[in-house]
Amino acid sequence: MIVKVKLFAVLKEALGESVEIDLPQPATVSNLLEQFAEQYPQFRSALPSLNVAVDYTYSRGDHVIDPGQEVAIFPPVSGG
Amino acid sequence: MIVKVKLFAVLKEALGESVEIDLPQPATVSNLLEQFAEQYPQFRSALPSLNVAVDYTYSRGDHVIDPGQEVAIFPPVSGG
Amino acid sequence: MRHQISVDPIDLNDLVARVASAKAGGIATFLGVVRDNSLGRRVLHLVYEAYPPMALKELQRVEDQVRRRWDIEAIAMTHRIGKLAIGEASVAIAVSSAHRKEAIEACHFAIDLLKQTVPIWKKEYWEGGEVWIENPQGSTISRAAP
Amino acid sequence: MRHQISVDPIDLNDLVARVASAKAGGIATFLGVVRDNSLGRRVLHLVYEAYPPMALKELQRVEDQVRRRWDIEAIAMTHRIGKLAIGEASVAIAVSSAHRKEAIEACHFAIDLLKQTVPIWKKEYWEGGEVWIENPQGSTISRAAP
Repeated sequence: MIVKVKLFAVLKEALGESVEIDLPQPATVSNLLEQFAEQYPQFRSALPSLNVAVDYTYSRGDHVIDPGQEVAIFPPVSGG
Repeated sequence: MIVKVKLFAVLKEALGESVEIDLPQPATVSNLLEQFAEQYPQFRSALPSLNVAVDYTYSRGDHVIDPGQEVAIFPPVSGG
Repeated sequence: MRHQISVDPIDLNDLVARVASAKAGGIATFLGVVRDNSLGRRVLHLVYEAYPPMALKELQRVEDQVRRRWDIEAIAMTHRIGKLAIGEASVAIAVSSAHRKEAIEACHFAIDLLKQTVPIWKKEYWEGGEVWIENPQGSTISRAAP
Repeated sequence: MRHQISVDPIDLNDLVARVASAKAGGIATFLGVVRDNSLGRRVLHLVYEAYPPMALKELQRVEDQVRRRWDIEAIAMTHRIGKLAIGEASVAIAVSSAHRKEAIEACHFAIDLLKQTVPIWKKEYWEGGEVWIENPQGSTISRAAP
Protein backbone atom coordinates (compact mmCIF):
# COMPACT_ATOMS: atom_id res chain seq x y z
CA MET A 1 0.00 0.00 0.00
CA ILE A 2 1.04 3.60 -0.56
CA VAL A 3 1.21 5.48 2.72
CA LYS A 4 1.19 9.25 2.63
CA VAL A 5 3.48 10.41 5.42
CA LYS A 6 3.26 13.92 6.88
CA LEU A 7 6.57 15.53 7.73
CA PHE A 8 7.50 18.32 10.12
CA ALA A 9 10.38 20.62 11.01
CA VAL A 10 13.70 19.68 9.42
CA LEU A 11 12.12 16.80 7.49
CA LYS A 12 9.44 19.02 6.03
CA GLU A 13 12.01 21.62 5.10
CA ALA A 14 14.08 19.02 3.26
CA LEU A 15 11.41 16.82 1.67
CA GLY A 16 8.18 18.82 1.66
CA GLU A 17 4.94 18.58 3.62
CA SER A 18 4.54 14.90 2.89
CA VAL A 19 6.08 11.95 1.06
CA GLU A 20 4.62 8.69 -0.21
CA ILE A 21 6.09 5.44 1.03
CA ASP A 22 5.27 2.10 -0.56
CA LEU A 23 4.86 -0.60 2.10
CA PRO A 24 3.92 -4.28 2.11
CA GLN A 25 0.68 -5.04 3.90
CA PRO A 26 0.44 -5.52 6.86
CA ALA A 27 3.11 -2.90 7.61
CA THR A 28 4.55 -1.90 10.95
CA VAL A 29 6.08 1.35 12.16
CA SER A 30 9.51 -0.33 11.92
CA ASN A 31 8.81 -1.21 8.27
CA LEU A 32 7.83 2.40 7.62
CA LEU A 33 11.01 3.84 9.13
CA GLU A 34 13.22 1.32 7.32
CA GLN A 35 11.56 2.11 3.98
CA PHE A 36 11.78 5.85 4.72
CA ALA A 37 15.55 5.49 5.29
CA GLU A 38 15.88 3.48 2.07
CA GLN A 39 14.12 6.21 0.14
CA TYR A 40 15.85 9.15 1.89
CA PRO A 41 19.26 7.81 2.94
CA GLN A 42 20.34 11.25 4.15
CA PHE A 43 18.06 10.62 7.14
CA ARG A 44 19.24 7.12 7.96
CA SER A 45 21.57 8.36 10.69
CA ALA A 46 18.67 10.30 12.25
CA LEU A 47 16.46 7.21 12.32
CA PRO A 48 16.91 6.42 16.04
CA SER A 49 15.65 9.88 16.97
CA LEU A 50 12.67 10.08 14.63
CA ASN A 51 9.10 9.81 15.94
CA VAL A 52 6.20 8.18 14.18
CA ALA A 53 2.60 9.10 14.89
CA VAL A 54 -0.28 6.96 13.67
CA ASP A 55 -3.64 8.69 13.90
CA TYR A 56 -2.08 11.38 16.14
CA THR A 57 -0.62 8.85 18.60
CA TYR A 58 3.06 8.10 19.17
CA SER A 59 3.61 4.61 17.77
CA ARG A 60 6.62 2.39 17.37
CA GLY A 61 8.13 -0.96 16.58
CA ASP A 62 5.59 -3.62 15.74
CA HIS A 63 2.62 -1.29 15.81
CA VAL A 64 0.62 -2.04 12.65
CA ILE A 65 -0.35 0.76 10.30
CA ASP A 66 -3.78 0.24 8.81
CA PRO A 67 -4.80 1.63 5.41
CA GLY A 68 -6.40 5.07 5.75
CA GLN A 69 -4.68 6.02 8.99
CA GLU A 70 -2.89 9.35 9.20
CA VAL A 71 0.84 8.79 9.49
CA ALA A 72 3.51 11.32 10.40
CA ILE A 73 7.28 11.24 10.88
CA PHE A 74 9.00 13.99 12.83
CA PRO A 75 12.18 14.77 14.77
CA PRO A 76 12.30 15.23 18.56
CA VAL A 77 9.91 17.96 19.61
CA SER A 78 11.14 21.36 20.81
CA GLY A 79 8.06 23.25 21.90
CA GLY A 80 7.78 25.27 25.07
CA MET B 1 8.34 57.57 77.92
CA ILE B 2 4.98 57.42 76.21
CA VAL B 3 5.10 55.08 73.23
CA LYS B 4 2.38 55.37 70.63
CA VAL B 5 1.68 51.84 69.41
CA LYS B 6 0.00 51.17 66.10
CA LEU B 7 -2.47 48.29 66.06
CA PHE B 8 -3.81 46.08 63.28
CA ALA B 9 -6.50 43.53 62.54
CA VAL B 10 -8.34 42.24 65.64
CA LEU B 11 -6.37 44.57 67.95
CA LYS B 12 -7.25 47.63 65.89
CA GLU B 13 -10.89 46.58 65.76
CA ALA B 14 -10.99 46.26 69.57
CA LEU B 15 -8.79 49.16 70.67
CA GLY B 16 -8.54 51.58 67.75
CA GLU B 17 -5.75 52.50 65.34
CA SER B 18 -3.26 53.09 68.12
CA VAL B 19 -2.83 53.14 71.90
CA GLU B 20 -0.37 54.88 74.16
CA ILE B 21 1.77 52.79 76.49
CA ASP B 22 3.84 54.33 79.28
CA LEU B 23 7.21 52.61 79.56
CA PRO B 24 10.33 53.10 81.68
CA GLN B 25 13.42 54.06 79.75
CA PRO B 26 15.28 52.12 78.37
CA ALA B 27 12.38 49.88 77.43
CA THR B 28 12.48 46.56 75.62
CA VAL B 29 9.94 44.80 73.42
CA SER B 30 9.23 42.44 76.36
CA ASN B 31 8.52 45.47 78.59
CA LEU B 32 6.15 46.78 75.94
CA LEU B 33 4.19 43.55 75.62
CA GLU B 34 3.97 43.13 79.40
CA GLN B 35 2.68 46.66 79.83
CA PHE B 36 0.26 46.20 76.92
CA ALA B 37 -1.18 43.10 78.64
CA GLU B 38 -1.45 45.02 81.93
CA GLN B 39 -3.39 47.77 80.21
CA TYR B 40 -5.56 45.47 78.06
CA PRO B 41 -5.87 42.22 80.06
CA GLN B 42 -8.31 40.80 77.50
CA PHE B 43 -5.25 40.30 75.26
CA ARG B 44 -2.97 38.70 77.86
CA SER B 45 -3.77 35.19 76.64
CA ALA B 46 -2.91 36.25 73.08
CA LEU B 47 0.48 37.62 74.13
CA PRO B 48 2.55 34.64 72.94
CA SER B 49 1.20 35.06 69.42
CA LEU B 50 1.50 38.83 69.12
CA ASN B 51 4.16 40.42 66.92
CA VAL B 52 6.00 43.65 67.63
CA ALA B 53 7.55 45.76 64.89
CA VAL B 54 9.98 48.55 65.69
CA ASP B 55 10.62 50.86 62.77
CA TYR B 56 8.96 48.32 60.41
CA THR B 57 11.15 45.43 61.57
CA TYR B 58 10.03 42.38 63.54
CA SER B 59 11.58 42.78 66.98
CA ARG B 60 11.40 40.82 70.17
CA GLY B 61 12.64 40.12 73.67
CA ASP B 62 15.45 42.38 74.78
CA HIS B 63 15.35 44.57 71.68
CA VAL B 64 15.45 48.15 72.98
CA ILE B 65 12.84 50.64 71.80
CA ASP B 66 14.30 54.10 71.31
CA PRO B 67 12.24 57.27 71.65
CA GLY B 68 10.79 58.35 68.32
CA GLN B 69 10.74 54.91 66.74
CA GLU B 70 7.53 53.65 65.15
CA VAL B 71 6.13 50.78 67.17
CA ALA B 72 3.36 48.37 66.17
CA ILE B 73 1.69 45.34 67.74
CA PHE B 74 -0.23 42.90 65.60
CA PRO B 75 -1.51 39.31 65.51
CA PRO B 76 -0.11 36.59 63.23
CA VAL B 77 -0.32 37.70 59.63
CA SER B 78 -2.80 36.17 57.19
CA GLY B 79 -2.03 37.71 53.82
CA GLY B 80 -1.82 35.78 50.60
CA MET C 1 10.20 49.30 43.35
CA ARG C 2 8.42 46.41 41.71
CA HIS C 3 6.28 45.57 44.75
CA GLN C 4 2.95 47.11 45.64
CA ILE C 5 0.18 47.21 48.21
CA SER C 6 -2.86 48.42 46.33
CA VAL C 7 -6.61 48.78 46.56
CA ASP C 8 -6.95 48.34 42.79
CA PRO C 9 -7.79 45.02 41.10
CA ILE C 10 -4.67 43.09 40.12
CA ASP C 11 -3.82 42.91 36.42
CA LEU C 12 -1.56 39.91 35.88
CA ASN C 13 -0.44 41.15 32.46
CA ASP C 14 0.86 44.34 34.11
CA LEU C 15 2.74 42.31 36.67
CA VAL C 16 4.30 40.16 33.98
CA ALA C 17 5.34 43.28 32.08
CA ARG C 18 7.14 44.45 35.21
CA VAL C 19 9.44 41.40 35.16
CA ALA C 20 10.04 41.35 31.41
CA SER C 21 13.66 40.81 30.41
CA ALA C 22 15.36 39.86 27.16
CA LYS C 23 17.32 37.31 29.18
CA ALA C 24 14.19 35.64 30.57
CA GLY C 25 13.21 32.28 29.13
CA GLY C 26 10.37 31.75 31.56
CA ILE C 27 7.99 33.71 33.76
CA ALA C 28 6.19 31.95 36.59
CA THR C 29 3.27 33.61 38.31
CA PHE C 30 1.05 32.84 41.24
CA LEU C 31 -2.33 34.41 41.91
CA GLY C 32 -4.03 33.98 45.25
CA VAL C 33 -7.78 33.98 44.68
CA VAL C 34 -10.71 34.40 47.07
CA ARG C 35 -12.41 31.03 47.49
CA ASP C 36 -16.10 30.55 48.18
CA ASN C 37 -15.42 28.46 51.26
CA SER C 38 -13.04 28.35 54.19
CA LEU C 39 -13.01 25.72 56.92
CA GLY C 40 -16.40 24.56 55.74
CA ARG C 41 -17.98 28.02 55.90
CA ARG C 42 -19.54 29.64 52.86
CA VAL C 43 -17.53 32.84 52.41
CA LEU C 44 -19.35 35.95 51.19
CA HIS C 45 -16.36 38.24 50.82
CA LEU C 46 -13.03 39.13 52.41
CA VAL C 47 -11.43 42.30 53.66
CA TYR C 48 -7.64 42.63 53.64
CA GLU C 49 -5.82 45.13 55.79
CA ALA C 50 -2.09 45.94 55.63
CA TYR C 51 0.59 47.81 57.51
CA PRO C 52 1.80 49.33 54.24
CA PRO C 53 5.31 50.67 54.93
CA MET C 54 6.30 47.50 56.77
CA ALA C 55 4.57 45.30 54.20
CA LEU C 56 6.63 46.89 51.41
CA LYS C 57 9.79 46.38 53.47
CA GLU C 58 8.91 42.72 54.04
CA LEU C 59 8.10 42.24 50.34
CA GLN C 60 11.59 43.53 49.59
CA ARG C 61 12.93 41.03 52.14
CA VAL C 62 11.06 38.23 50.33
CA GLU C 63 12.80 39.35 47.13
CA ASP C 64 16.17 39.36 48.90
CA GLN C 65 15.58 35.84 50.20
CA VAL C 66 14.53 34.64 46.74
CA ARG C 67 17.63 36.15 45.12
CA ARG C 68 19.82 34.49 47.72
CA ARG C 69 18.50 31.11 46.58
CA TRP C 70 17.80 31.37 42.84
CA ASP C 71 19.30 33.08 39.84
CA ILE C 72 16.32 35.10 38.71
CA GLU C 73 16.00 38.12 36.45
CA ALA C 74 13.21 39.94 38.27
CA ILE C 75 10.36 39.49 40.72
CA ALA C 76 7.25 41.62 41.18
CA MET C 77 4.71 41.21 43.96
CA THR C 78 1.39 42.95 44.49
CA HIS C 79 -0.98 42.45 47.40
CA ARG C 80 -4.43 43.92 47.22
CA ILE C 81 -6.18 45.36 50.28
CA GLY C 82 -9.79 46.35 50.96
CA LYS C 83 -12.93 44.37 50.18
CA LEU C 84 -12.58 41.46 47.75
CA ALA C 85 -15.29 39.33 46.17
CA ILE C 86 -15.13 35.58 45.48
CA GLY C 87 -12.85 34.91 42.50
CA GLU C 88 -10.88 38.14 42.83
CA ALA C 89 -7.11 37.98 43.18
CA SER C 90 -5.71 39.04 46.55
CA VAL C 91 -2.04 38.57 45.76
CA ALA C 92 0.06 38.13 42.64
CA ILE C 93 3.70 37.23 42.19
CA ALA C 94 5.62 37.13 38.91
CA VAL C 95 9.18 35.84 38.60
CA SER C 96 11.29 35.86 35.45
CA SER C 97 14.40 33.77 35.00
CA ALA C 98 16.58 32.39 32.23
CA HIS C 99 15.24 28.94 33.04
CA ARG C 100 11.77 27.71 33.98
CA LYS C 101 12.75 25.61 36.98
CA GLU C 102 14.27 28.60 38.78
CA ALA C 103 11.29 30.84 37.96
CA ILE C 104 8.73 28.31 39.22
CA GLU C 105 10.60 27.31 42.37
CA ALA C 106 11.35 30.94 43.25
CA CYS C 107 7.68 31.85 42.78
CA HIS C 108 6.62 28.98 45.04
CA PHE C 109 9.10 30.01 47.72
CA ALA C 110 8.04 33.66 47.46
CA ILE C 111 4.32 33.04 48.04
CA ASP C 112 5.09 30.72 50.97
CA LEU C 113 7.36 33.29 52.63
CA LEU C 114 5.03 36.19 51.87
CA LYS C 115 2.21 34.42 53.70
CA GLN C 116 4.44 33.94 56.72
CA THR C 117 6.00 37.35 57.07
CA VAL C 118 4.29 40.21 55.24
CA PRO C 119 2.08 42.19 57.67
CA ILE C 120 -1.29 41.81 55.99
CA TRP C 121 -4.45 40.44 57.60
CA LYS C 122 -7.55 38.86 56.19
CA LYS C 123 -11.04 39.02 57.63
CA GLU C 124 -13.59 36.55 56.36
CA TYR C 125 -17.26 37.42 56.19
CA TRP C 126 -19.75 34.62 55.95
CA GLU C 127 -23.50 34.20 56.55
CA GLY C 128 -24.05 35.43 60.09
CA GLY C 129 -20.45 35.98 61.08
CA GLU C 130 -17.00 37.33 60.50
CA VAL C 131 -13.55 36.49 61.78
CA TRP C 132 -9.97 37.64 61.50
CA ILE C 133 -7.81 34.86 60.10
CA GLU C 134 -4.37 33.97 61.43
CA ASN C 135 -2.22 31.89 59.08
CA PRO C 136 -1.01 28.65 60.68
CA GLN C 137 2.50 29.68 59.69
CA GLY C 138 1.99 33.41 60.05
CA SER C 139 4.79 35.28 61.75
CA THR C 140 4.55 35.20 65.51
CA ILE C 141 8.09 36.22 66.06
CA SER C 142 7.41 37.22 69.66
CA ARG C 143 6.41 33.68 70.53
CA ALA C 144 9.96 32.64 71.27
CA ALA C 145 10.70 35.83 73.17
CA PRO C 146 11.61 35.58 76.85
CA MET D 1 -11.49 22.56 25.09
CA ARG D 2 -9.30 24.78 27.17
CA HIS D 3 -6.15 24.12 25.13
CA GLN D 4 -5.09 25.93 22.00
CA ILE D 5 -2.52 26.10 19.24
CA SER D 6 -2.69 29.65 17.96
CA VAL D 7 -0.89 32.18 15.80
CA ASP D 8 -2.19 35.02 17.97
CA PRO D 9 -0.19 36.63 20.78
CA ILE D 10 -0.90 35.01 24.13
CA ASP D 11 -2.97 36.97 26.64
CA LEU D 12 -2.26 35.61 30.11
CA ASN D 13 -5.36 37.27 31.59
CA ASP D 14 -7.51 35.36 29.09
CA LEU D 15 -5.83 32.12 30.04
CA VAL D 16 -6.38 32.79 33.73
CA ALA D 17 -10.05 33.53 33.05
CA ARG D 18 -10.33 30.11 31.40
CA VAL D 19 -9.38 28.36 34.67
CA ALA D 20 -11.43 30.56 36.99
CA SER D 21 -13.40 28.66 39.62
CA ALA D 22 -15.17 29.68 42.81
CA LYS D 23 -13.41 26.73 44.44
CA ALA D 24 -9.94 27.89 43.40
CA GLY D 25 -7.72 29.44 46.05
CA GLY D 26 -4.72 29.72 43.78
CA ILE D 27 -3.83 29.98 40.12
CA ALA D 28 -0.30 29.18 38.99
CA THR D 29 0.85 30.13 35.53
CA PHE D 30 3.95 29.61 33.46
CA LEU D 31 4.92 31.62 30.41
CA GLY D 32 7.69 30.47 28.10
CA VAL D 33 9.35 33.55 26.63
CA VAL D 34 11.71 33.96 23.68
CA ARG D 35 15.18 34.70 25.03
CA ASP D 36 17.77 36.80 23.25
CA ASN D 37 20.36 34.06 23.41
CA SER D 38 20.59 30.31 23.05
CA LEU D 39 23.75 28.25 23.48
CA GLY D 40 25.77 31.44 23.28
CA ARG D 41 24.19 32.62 20.03
CA ARG D 42 22.42 35.94 19.74
CA VAL D 43 18.88 34.99 18.72
CA LEU D 44 17.04 37.31 16.30
CA HIS D 45 13.69 35.57 16.33
CA LEU D 46 12.08 32.14 16.43
CA VAL D 47 9.59 30.28 14.29
CA TYR D 48 7.38 27.63 15.85
CA GLU D 49 5.67 24.93 13.83
CA ALA D 50 3.08 22.45 15.11
CA TYR D 51 1.25 19.31 14.07
CA PRO D 52 -2.02 20.83 15.30
CA PRO D 53 -4.45 17.93 15.66
CA MET D 54 -1.85 15.78 17.38
CA ALA D 55 -0.60 18.70 19.48
CA LEU D 56 -4.13 19.26 20.82
CA LYS D 57 -4.43 15.56 21.57
CA GLU D 58 -1.11 15.58 23.42
CA LEU D 59 -2.10 18.72 25.35
CA GLN D 60 -5.18 16.82 26.50
CA ARG D 61 -2.90 13.97 27.52
CA VAL D 62 -0.80 16.41 29.57
CA GLU D 63 -4.01 17.48 31.32
CA ASP D 64 -4.94 13.84 31.95
CA GLN D 65 -1.51 13.15 33.46
CA VAL D 66 -1.75 16.26 35.63
CA ARG D 67 -5.21 15.30 36.92
CA ARG D 68 -3.96 11.81 37.73
CA ARG D 69 -1.39 13.36 40.09
CA TRP D 70 -2.98 16.51 41.57
CA ASP D 71 -6.39 17.63 42.67
CA ILE D 72 -6.80 20.65 40.43
CA GLU D 73 -9.86 22.62 39.38
CA ALA D 74 -8.84 23.43 35.81
CA ILE D 75 -5.88 23.71 33.47
CA ALA D 76 -5.54 25.72 30.26
CA MET D 77 -2.61 25.56 27.87
CA THR D 78 -1.87 27.63 24.79
CA HIS D 79 1.09 27.27 22.46
CA ARG D 80 1.76 29.92 19.91
CA ILE D 81 3.08 29.09 16.43
CA GLY D 82 4.58 31.24 13.69
CA LYS D 83 7.25 33.89 13.99
CA LEU D 84 8.00 35.21 17.49
CA ALA D 85 10.17 38.12 18.54
CA ILE D 86 12.42 38.30 21.62
CA GLY D 87 10.30 38.72 24.75
CA GLU D 88 7.13 37.26 23.24
CA ALA D 89 5.45 34.32 24.96
CA SER D 90 5.57 31.03 23.07
CA VAL D 91 3.63 28.95 25.57
CA ALA D 92 1.37 29.62 28.53
CA ILE D 93 -0.11 27.30 31.12
CA ALA D 94 -2.57 28.23 33.86
CA VAL D 95 -3.67 25.85 36.61
CA SER D 96 -6.28 26.55 39.27
CA SER D 97 -6.61 24.55 42.45
CA ALA D 98 -8.09 24.87 45.91
CA HIS D 99 -4.54 25.06 47.28
CA ARG D 100 -1.45 26.80 45.99
CA LYS D 101 0.96 23.88 46.32
CA GLU D 102 -1.09 21.71 43.98
CA ALA D 103 -1.52 24.52 41.45
CA ILE D 104 2.21 25.32 41.34
CA GLU D 105 3.43 21.72 41.24
CA ALA D 106 0.88 20.78 38.59
CA CYS D 107 1.91 23.76 36.46
CA HIS D 108 5.59 22.78 36.77
CA PHE D 109 4.83 19.19 35.80
CA ALA D 110 2.66 20.32 32.87
CA ILE D 111 5.33 22.51 31.24
CA ASP D 112 7.95 19.79 31.66
CA LEU D 113 5.72 17.15 30.07
CA LEU D 114 4.52 19.52 27.32
CA LYS D 115 8.11 20.14 26.25
CA GLN D 116 8.73 16.41 26.03
CA THR D 117 5.66 15.24 24.20
CA VAL D 118 3.65 17.89 22.36
CA PRO D 119 4.55 17.87 18.63
CA ILE D 120 5.79 21.42 18.20
CA TRP D 121 9.15 22.46 16.82
CA LYS D 122 11.22 25.57 17.20
CA LYS D 123 13.61 27.04 14.67
CA GLU D 124 16.08 29.63 15.86
CA TYR D 125 17.28 32.40 13.60
CA TRP D 126 20.46 34.20 14.52
CA GLU D 127 22.97 36.42 12.73
CA GLY D 128 24.08 34.40 9.71
CA GLY D 129 22.28 31.18 10.50
CA GLU D 130 19.26 29.19 11.50
CA VAL D 131 18.68 25.79 13.05
CA TRP D 132 15.86 23.50 14.10
CA ILE D 133 16.04 22.81 17.82
CA GLU D 134 15.53 19.38 19.36
CA ASN D 135 14.76 19.40 23.10
CA PRO D 136 17.18 17.26 25.09
CA GLN D 137 14.17 15.49 26.55
CA GLY D 138 11.95 15.82 23.53
CA SER D 139 9.98 12.73 22.58
CA THR D 140 11.94 10.24 20.54
CA ILE D 141 9.66 7.39 21.22
CA SER D 142 11.00 5.41 18.28
CA ARG D 143 14.45 5.36 19.83
CA ALA D 144 13.69 2.26 21.84
CA ALA D 145 11.98 0.59 18.93
CA PRO D 146 13.42 -2.68 17.63
